Amino acid sequence: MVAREFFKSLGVSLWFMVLTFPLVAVRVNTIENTIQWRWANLAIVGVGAFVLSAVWRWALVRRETMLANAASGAGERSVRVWDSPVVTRTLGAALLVVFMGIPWLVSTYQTNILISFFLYVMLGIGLNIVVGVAGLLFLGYAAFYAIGAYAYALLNHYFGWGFWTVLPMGGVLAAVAGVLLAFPVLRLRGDYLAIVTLGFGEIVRLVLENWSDLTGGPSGISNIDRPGFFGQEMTVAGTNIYIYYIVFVAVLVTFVVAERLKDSRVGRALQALREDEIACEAMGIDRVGVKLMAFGLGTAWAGFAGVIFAAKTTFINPASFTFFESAIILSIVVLGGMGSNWGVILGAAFLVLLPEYMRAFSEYRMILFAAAMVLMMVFRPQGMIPARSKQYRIVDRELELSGE
Amino acid sequence: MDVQYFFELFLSGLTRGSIYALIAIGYTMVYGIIELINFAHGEIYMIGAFTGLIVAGILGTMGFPLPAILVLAVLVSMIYCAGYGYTIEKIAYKPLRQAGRLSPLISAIGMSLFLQNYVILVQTSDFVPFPSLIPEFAFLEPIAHIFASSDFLIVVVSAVLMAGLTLFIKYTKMGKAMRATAQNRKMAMLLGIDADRVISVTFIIGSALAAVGGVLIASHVGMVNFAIGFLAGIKAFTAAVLGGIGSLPGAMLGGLFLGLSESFGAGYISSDYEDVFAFSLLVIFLIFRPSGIMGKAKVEKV
Amino acid sequence: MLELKGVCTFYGNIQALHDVSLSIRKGEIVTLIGANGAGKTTTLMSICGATPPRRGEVLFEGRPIHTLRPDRIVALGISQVPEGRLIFPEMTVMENLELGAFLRSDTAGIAQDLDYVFELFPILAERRRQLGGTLSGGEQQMLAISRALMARPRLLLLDEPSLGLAPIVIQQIFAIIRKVNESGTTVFLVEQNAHQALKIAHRGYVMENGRITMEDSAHALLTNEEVRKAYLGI
Amino acid sequence: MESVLDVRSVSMNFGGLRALNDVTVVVRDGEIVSLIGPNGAGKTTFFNCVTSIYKPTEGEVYFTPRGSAPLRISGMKPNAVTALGMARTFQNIRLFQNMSVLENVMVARHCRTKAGIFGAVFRPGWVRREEAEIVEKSYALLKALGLHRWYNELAANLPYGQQRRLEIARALATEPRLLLLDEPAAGMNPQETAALKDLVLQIRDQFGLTILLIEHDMSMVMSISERIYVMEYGCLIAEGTPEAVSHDPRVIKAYLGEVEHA
Amino acid sequence: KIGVAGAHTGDLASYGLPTVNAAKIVAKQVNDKGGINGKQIELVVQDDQCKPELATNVATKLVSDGAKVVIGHICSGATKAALPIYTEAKVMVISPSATNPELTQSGQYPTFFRTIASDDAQAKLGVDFAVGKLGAKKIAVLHDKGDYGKGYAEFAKKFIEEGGKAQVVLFEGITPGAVDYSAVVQKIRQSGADTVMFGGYHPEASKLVSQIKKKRIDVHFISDDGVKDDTFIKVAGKDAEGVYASGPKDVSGLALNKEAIEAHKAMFGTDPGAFFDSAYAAMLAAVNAVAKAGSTDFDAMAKVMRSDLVETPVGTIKFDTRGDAEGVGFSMYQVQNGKYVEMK
Ligand SMILES: Nc1ncnc2c1ncn2[C@@H]1O[C@H](COP(=O)(O)OP(=O)(O)OP(=O)(O)O)[C@@H](O)[C@H]1O
Ligand SMILES: Nc1ncnc2c1ncn2[C@@H]1O[C@H](COP(=O)(O)OP(=O)(O)OP(=O)(O)O)[C@@H](O)[C@H]1O
Ligand SMILES: [Mg+2]
Ligand SMILES: [Mg+2]
Repeated sequence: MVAREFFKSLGVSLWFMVLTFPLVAVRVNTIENTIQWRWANLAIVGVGAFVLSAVWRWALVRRETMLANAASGAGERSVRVWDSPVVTRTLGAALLVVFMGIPWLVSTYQTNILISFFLYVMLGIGLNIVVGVAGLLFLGYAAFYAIGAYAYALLNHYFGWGFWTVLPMGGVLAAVAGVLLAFPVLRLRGDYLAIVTLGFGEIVRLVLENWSDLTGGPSGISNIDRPGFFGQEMTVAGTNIYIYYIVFVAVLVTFVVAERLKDSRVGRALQALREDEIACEAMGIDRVGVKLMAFGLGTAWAGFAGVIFAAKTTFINPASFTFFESAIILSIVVLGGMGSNWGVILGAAFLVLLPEYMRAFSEYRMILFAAAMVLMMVFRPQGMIPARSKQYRIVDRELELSGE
Repeated sequence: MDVQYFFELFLSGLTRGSIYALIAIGYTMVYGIIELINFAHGEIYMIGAFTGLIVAGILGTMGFPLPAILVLAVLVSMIYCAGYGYTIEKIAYKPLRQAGRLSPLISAIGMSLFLQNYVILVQTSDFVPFPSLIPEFAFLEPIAHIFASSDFLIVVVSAVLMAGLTLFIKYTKMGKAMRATAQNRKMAMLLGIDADRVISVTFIIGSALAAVGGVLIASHVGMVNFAIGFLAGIKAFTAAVLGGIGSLPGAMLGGLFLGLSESFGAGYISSDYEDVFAFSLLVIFLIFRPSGIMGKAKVEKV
Repeated sequence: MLELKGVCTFYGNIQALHDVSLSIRKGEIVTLIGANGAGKTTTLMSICGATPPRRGEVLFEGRPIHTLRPDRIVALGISQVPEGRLIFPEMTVMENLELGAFLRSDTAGIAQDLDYVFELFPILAERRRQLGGTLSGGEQQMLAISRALMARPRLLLLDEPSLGLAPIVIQQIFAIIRKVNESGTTVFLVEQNAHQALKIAHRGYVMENGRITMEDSAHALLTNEEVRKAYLGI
Repeated sequence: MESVLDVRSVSMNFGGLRALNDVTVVVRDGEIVSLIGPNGAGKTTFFNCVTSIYKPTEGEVYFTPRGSAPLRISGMKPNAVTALGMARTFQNIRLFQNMSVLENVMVARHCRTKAGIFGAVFRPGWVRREEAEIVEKSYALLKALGLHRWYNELAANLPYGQQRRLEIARALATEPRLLLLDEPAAGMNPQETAALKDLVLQIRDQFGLTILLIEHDMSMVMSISERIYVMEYGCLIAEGTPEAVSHDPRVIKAYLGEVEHA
Repeated sequence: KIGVAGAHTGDLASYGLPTVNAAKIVAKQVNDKGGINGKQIELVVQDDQCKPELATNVATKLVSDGAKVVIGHICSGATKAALPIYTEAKVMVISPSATNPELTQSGQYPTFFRTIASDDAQAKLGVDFAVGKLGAKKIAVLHDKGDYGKGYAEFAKKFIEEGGKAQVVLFEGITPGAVDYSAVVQKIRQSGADTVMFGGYHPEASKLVSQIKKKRIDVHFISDDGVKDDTFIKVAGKDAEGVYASGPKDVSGLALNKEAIEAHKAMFGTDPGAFFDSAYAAMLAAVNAVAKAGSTDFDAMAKVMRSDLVETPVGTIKFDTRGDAEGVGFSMYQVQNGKYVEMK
């Protein structure tokens, strides 16, 4: 048994050494026509692949048994701590207290990272409404983030409008854009929808980049006003903390709204749409209306987040709204567990905080991050906290009496 | 209208379109079989270019003649890319066969990021000059200023490969197994087709074609970089969707269509909005024909 | 020839088969009847490995096959006409048939079998260039049976071959099944059309909610009061 | 008696295939009418045309909502038709698999309730009352169909027969006047079928329904229906009482078969 | 305390790291001599990856860490994002590489200085050279749609039009990373241009140049500092011959410059990279300002910066009221036999 595993790993290790040989062991300089051989690297790959393949197979086997266990019903209950409102409430309260206090305890730099984290939580929750709840695959979400950010930047730049004026407008604008996009794509399904939204995202970014007269093109817009606080002047660190609270409250609002929405008439219609469009219509739900609503509800948050983002960095350019950004937001949703807002928080922590704190690995940072993304999906395809349908409590005397 | 200018634009669109088509085929094949948008495909193309570079470098110092280097570089990089494609499928997609639609998609995005950073780590993040491996064809001399030998080679090689692939898919046993698996995986299994193997072969072929594209294009433009896969990948993917994702002839048509329209868009309007054309075209096209040029609309039986 | 011992099969965490045991002897036609959703299809899929049983054993000619992959199982000589026919819609009739013989490489034998199925179903010979998806339901069913025969199976699994067919075509199909059996192929027939099935079968099993509830000779089942009431609608 | 459903010369083409050919059907208030015919005759397609999931190629469909004059519904959106008071079940079960049993029924209350986005977010009193009422009514329906002990389970985890019942519960939650059932007894054993028959009769009386039924189980069809329509290849080939239909030679030839009902 | 900010990881790290090295060298030299006004220099190095959103993080971090002078940032975009924070905190910022004209010309950032000339100077040089020396009549102006390249192109266009001696026959952006540029190249031919001016970096420039050569179009190719990079010559190979690019004046003859490079070699064992000279200069200017002002009070330092001539590896410089260095400028270079040669 052990011997077989050993040879398997050996095989894998050899395979990887052969596979990665040219790129890892050789570096050529075509100008001077010199070749640099780096055998040591190959050895690293060999040893690494050997160890990893053993771990990999062990983990896969474990995953299978876990799935089987879950399937046969064992351990179902115990893992489900998230179902208990007591747990989520205490946890929520604890988090609330911690996050309220944090900016006074840590450096401005840390606060800044948390602000980014919160922005991604907002984006994640917003996208979750479209992707996780309503089941519409959406690859151009960053476009709406950009719309919010540019709305504030432009209105501020040209008309001097303040943060608080534009904040609601940013959300509304993004939602309107979302609905407008939704109209033509109503007929598209699944992956075609994904592509069109991807295309839309790129179009928005490219227009921002090329329409220099209005948007400043690639140089972006600088000197955007920070949010005002009753006309009070504030230090940079002060504003930072102030923005921290703004975005924190925004996240709370987003979270509460999204949670409430999920358990409402509208939310159920969205979920039904995800499950089966035809049955959904037959049950009296207006498919078109609900789809438009899903787009609008989902994109509005990106608009809000965009306004806050612009106010925080005071400088924006199109490079912040690439496809990669959309992909990361989508990953937050899927990694966290589709449809689950607690999942989004964990997903954002994973995808935003992890790379920040992985700076110590410097050049290995991104590759580890990418590997982690793949591994997460392979070993936990359903996400960290998969969504669960709401559990209702109904007091039914007869049922209790019948001995169930 | 200036006919020559039109013709020039047409030819440059043709080159570009052939490139897109070559890469798009990999997307479309994989999609056809496992309904996965393989975001890592563009990176395979990039790795193909790098492998070609290394092979060319080694052979160059050994004094091989140019055409031999070109052929060997293409072949070796095809083999290696096939290996990468195969391995990626085994690691990142196969364990997710049973999972929903989105998990493999995220895994693919992760893989794409991984491969980019892998190349940065083991090679470089800089632009690297790629030796010009494509010989000058004497017979093209009169029109070399509008259609150089590298253009010619790209168009011809793409056409030959695509024709070959079409025949392969249509007439060989493996080709039929691939089509069968694409149309109905369960039934294919019931006929004794090893679906896992067919999927592997699909990745291998798609990746090998991307490698050809990688080496030829790197030689055409004279440089490689870890990031070249991304944009090429997105464009090829757009081409695949335009053509009707899952359809091989669709991918080719989509590629050419995209290449030509970008070329004419840039030539007659402005290259500032080149990509905007490409994507707007995609959006508008799909709105009116929701399943692409060759794709068939699926009516759901209730 | 084929034996199932205590097979339990799950879809996710739903158990579709509970301790199913049955056996098929060489040269027989055995039928499995049962209501919609009873688990008949699941039984067939468990035999050929598409939904491998979580517990229990499947033995083919004494050899355990429940751990094998479907393509290995098919290679042993078990082929199937699946529920819903599953014709490859964008391939011609010829290509569909050729795929039936996917695992074989004896060109001569394949040609011979091709002639054989064209003889059984002359209509298919006429339509060999037509795309599978454009055939009528009856033709598709014939194609599915032919495709399965092209593998030259020793055991043929049929899942509701009469589904969706006009009565006249049904008669034809059952005649062919008998013919195939007479030429030496063992047949395991899953049917809702219990009456017809029991008429041509040697033995039969009745399945309810994933459990085998009855087993007897076909004739006995046909006259069994309970079966008559429940499955023959009399 | 008032006609509830009036289908006039409806035809439906799929590409070259004529799945429905000039079908005229009338269903009157309080009736249970069955539609039978061989596989692929076009029965399900007929349902789809009536519920506006497909738009008929030719012909018109009229429906009479409670307390109103007949309305032309062909061309309307399916959800509007449902809102007028027509509900259906599906032959291939189409439950919302990843939602709980209770939620499946709650979804169907959609067209009878009003809370919008603002209601969802701010939850004013009337919305909370509405939610409570949705839960209560949905639970009552589950109870009526004997599904209440699974109310928090995922719909996908229900056994096959219960899923069919859930489809019915879900359809009832839309408060229909006319209920269309597509092979509700499929997958049920004879006892279950008998129970289902009683259930259908009971809900008809309890909710004052008119019922149009597609079913292959003749024991059910013959004993429950007041009238039967028979289809073959998209055409109506017979219409009448169970008695008459079961002796119609065309029907025997096309559908019932000689042997079983000889 | 002196902050050092710029891209130290990511794909632009090669532009940012030399600055860190320069700062370290100068800091060591000064500290070895006993520091400034008796105080030791302490470097605070922060990475912004050239991303605006990170640059603001870095700036807040530096300000809160008490840096009074910042050497950086490297990229114009990041600099722009960070400057408001420094302005408010009255921190002096000296960038060795941010060339965006707006940074000094808009007057919005009084605390900003730089030891490199701004883009418009380059564009002006390019246009004068094209029109004056090469006698260009029809100029195609291209850019890579990036901040830097587009800025250069727009200034070039402006100067050409103001000059009135030549006309802009084509003004277009190309997409970085696109598989091929032949459509644009055909367009150049179609426009009948005799000169191409390109704003952007060397990867696109080499693609363009080689495609222009391949399509046998005979034009002069003039570009900017982003192209005046040896990698360009390596990548474009033969096709690079004859290409003009502007870059900082050749200062390799200056004694101080040699000294700085020697110091780098001694400390790090390699040749210094991009912007090393100007970073070194920035650091010297900063040290001088602090020393002469006798404090880190911004106004005092600024006064010194604007009045005092400092010997640096890029020449003897002082700063004008807007923050641009006087005495720093560009020259035109041409690729000849695989090397950039300064055109006198
Ligand atoms: N893919 C699946 N996922 C979950 N449950 C399934 C799946 N396929 C079948 N089932 C369930 O397993 C049970 C047995 O189904 P099976 O298809 O074997 O029945 P059957 O006897 O073949 O019915 P039919 O007469 O409709 O063909 C049913 O309850 C069905 O709902
Ligand atoms: N969306 C569609 N596209 C093309 N053909 C269709 C479509 N829906 C149904 N058909 C065809 O229309 C015909 C009638 O189908 P329908 O489902 O109405 O039959 P049915 O009477 O309900 O049969 P069953 O008893 O098997 O349910 C069939 O030939 C079917 O293939
Ligand atoms: Mg079945
Ligand atoms: Mg039907």
